[in-house]
Amino acid sequence: MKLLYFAWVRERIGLAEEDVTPPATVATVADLVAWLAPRSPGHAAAFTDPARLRAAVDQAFVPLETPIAGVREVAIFPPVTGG
Amino acid sequence: MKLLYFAWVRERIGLAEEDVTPPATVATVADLVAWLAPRSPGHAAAFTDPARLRAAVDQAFVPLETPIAGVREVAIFPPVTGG
Amino acid sequence: MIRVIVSRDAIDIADEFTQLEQGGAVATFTGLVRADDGVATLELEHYPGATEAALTRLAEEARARWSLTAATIVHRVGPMAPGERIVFVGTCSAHRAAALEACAFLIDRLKTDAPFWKRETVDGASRWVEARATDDHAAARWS
Amino acid sequence: MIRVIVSRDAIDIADEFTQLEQGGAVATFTGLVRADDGVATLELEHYPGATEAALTRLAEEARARWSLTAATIVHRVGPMAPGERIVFVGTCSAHRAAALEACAFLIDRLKTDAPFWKRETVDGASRWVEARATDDHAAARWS
Repeated sequence: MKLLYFAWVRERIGLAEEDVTPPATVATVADLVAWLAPRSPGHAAAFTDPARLRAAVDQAFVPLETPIAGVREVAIFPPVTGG
Repeated sequence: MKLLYFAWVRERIGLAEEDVTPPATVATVADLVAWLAPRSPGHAAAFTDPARLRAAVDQAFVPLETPIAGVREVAIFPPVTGG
Repeated sequence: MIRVIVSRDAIDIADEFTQLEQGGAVATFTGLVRADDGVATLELEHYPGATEAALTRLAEEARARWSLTAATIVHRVGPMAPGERIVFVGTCSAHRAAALEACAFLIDRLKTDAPFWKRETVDGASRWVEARATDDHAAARWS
Repeated sequence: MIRVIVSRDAIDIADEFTQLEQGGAVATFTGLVRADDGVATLELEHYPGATEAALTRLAEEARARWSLTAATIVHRVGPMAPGERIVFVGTCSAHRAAALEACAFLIDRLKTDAPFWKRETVDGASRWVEARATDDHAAARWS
């Protein structure tokens, strides 16, 4: 599964993307965030407060409760501020 | 008193403007229209249906019931169609 | 800045934007001569003096009501061809909702409150355009 | 015609109008980098691919809902200076109310539905701009 990070999520983690293979117990985006947090101090800093995170699964915006079984790409980022 | 005509009112009358001195019994714009109608076949054609007319007194849009005592300029025209 | 222009000249959009851009949010409305129903030419008559005064009043009202940093109304008069710009309305504000609402207000009210008359030539026949009741309704919602 | 552009290049207003003018009524919204609160530079990050898809979906939704003849969304990315145009939204329709409403819809929804992130440099310090709850409210009124 390909992960993409944007804005301060990307900066805190220090990576724009990475490939991971989470175990089957990681069912949703929220589970994924909790599973990723201990990977590094940067991940921990980025994922401290899941309420400040938004996500896209295969490029569609989704709630963090969305299942991730079978998806190819998950993006994790702060609320958008365009326009 | 200076009268200005626009659009099909001007065309039917055949004049863009004229100077008139109505008698004191001509109190409102509506009175003025009724008083002007017999001046020529063009005036009669322009003023057949006062419901289709609009007016400005000293360049401010007003209802036809508006008094005209002391005004310098009255414009009579169809409903506007700009924009 | 209030900018009101009544002119026979074509409307230069890039120039109008340069004048309008006095804040974070710019909204505009542009009316074009319709090309789709056989109109060959459109001619705009107006009431010189009264037109500029009416447009300036409208722009001032919008500026005060929505705290605009700029408001522009440009209206062409004289003969025009299909596809040409008849009218350009622009508003600038710190906030997008103010710019958008003020722009809609200006074009709705301009349709009923400014002394312009359109004459169309269709299939060789010339006729004055009739006013539409929907314009009165659109303007009334702002008062 | 739907036109969606995500680019580092400056937005050319005259060119965008030429592309938009496909009917009688054109409404636009332009967002500028604020110059008034000490912002020295603004940098826009986005999610390549997902951004274009999100903007195209929005434009298609507006076109269907308001019977538009044209809808344009141009969004800049990368570094920008105060006063520069960040975003341009334009709609064209036979009717002015449709063009105006669709334009307001597009900019409101773009603020919440498209993956852009702003980073400002103010007084030498760089920070990510926080999302505003008012944007969610503005977007919600269209659903």
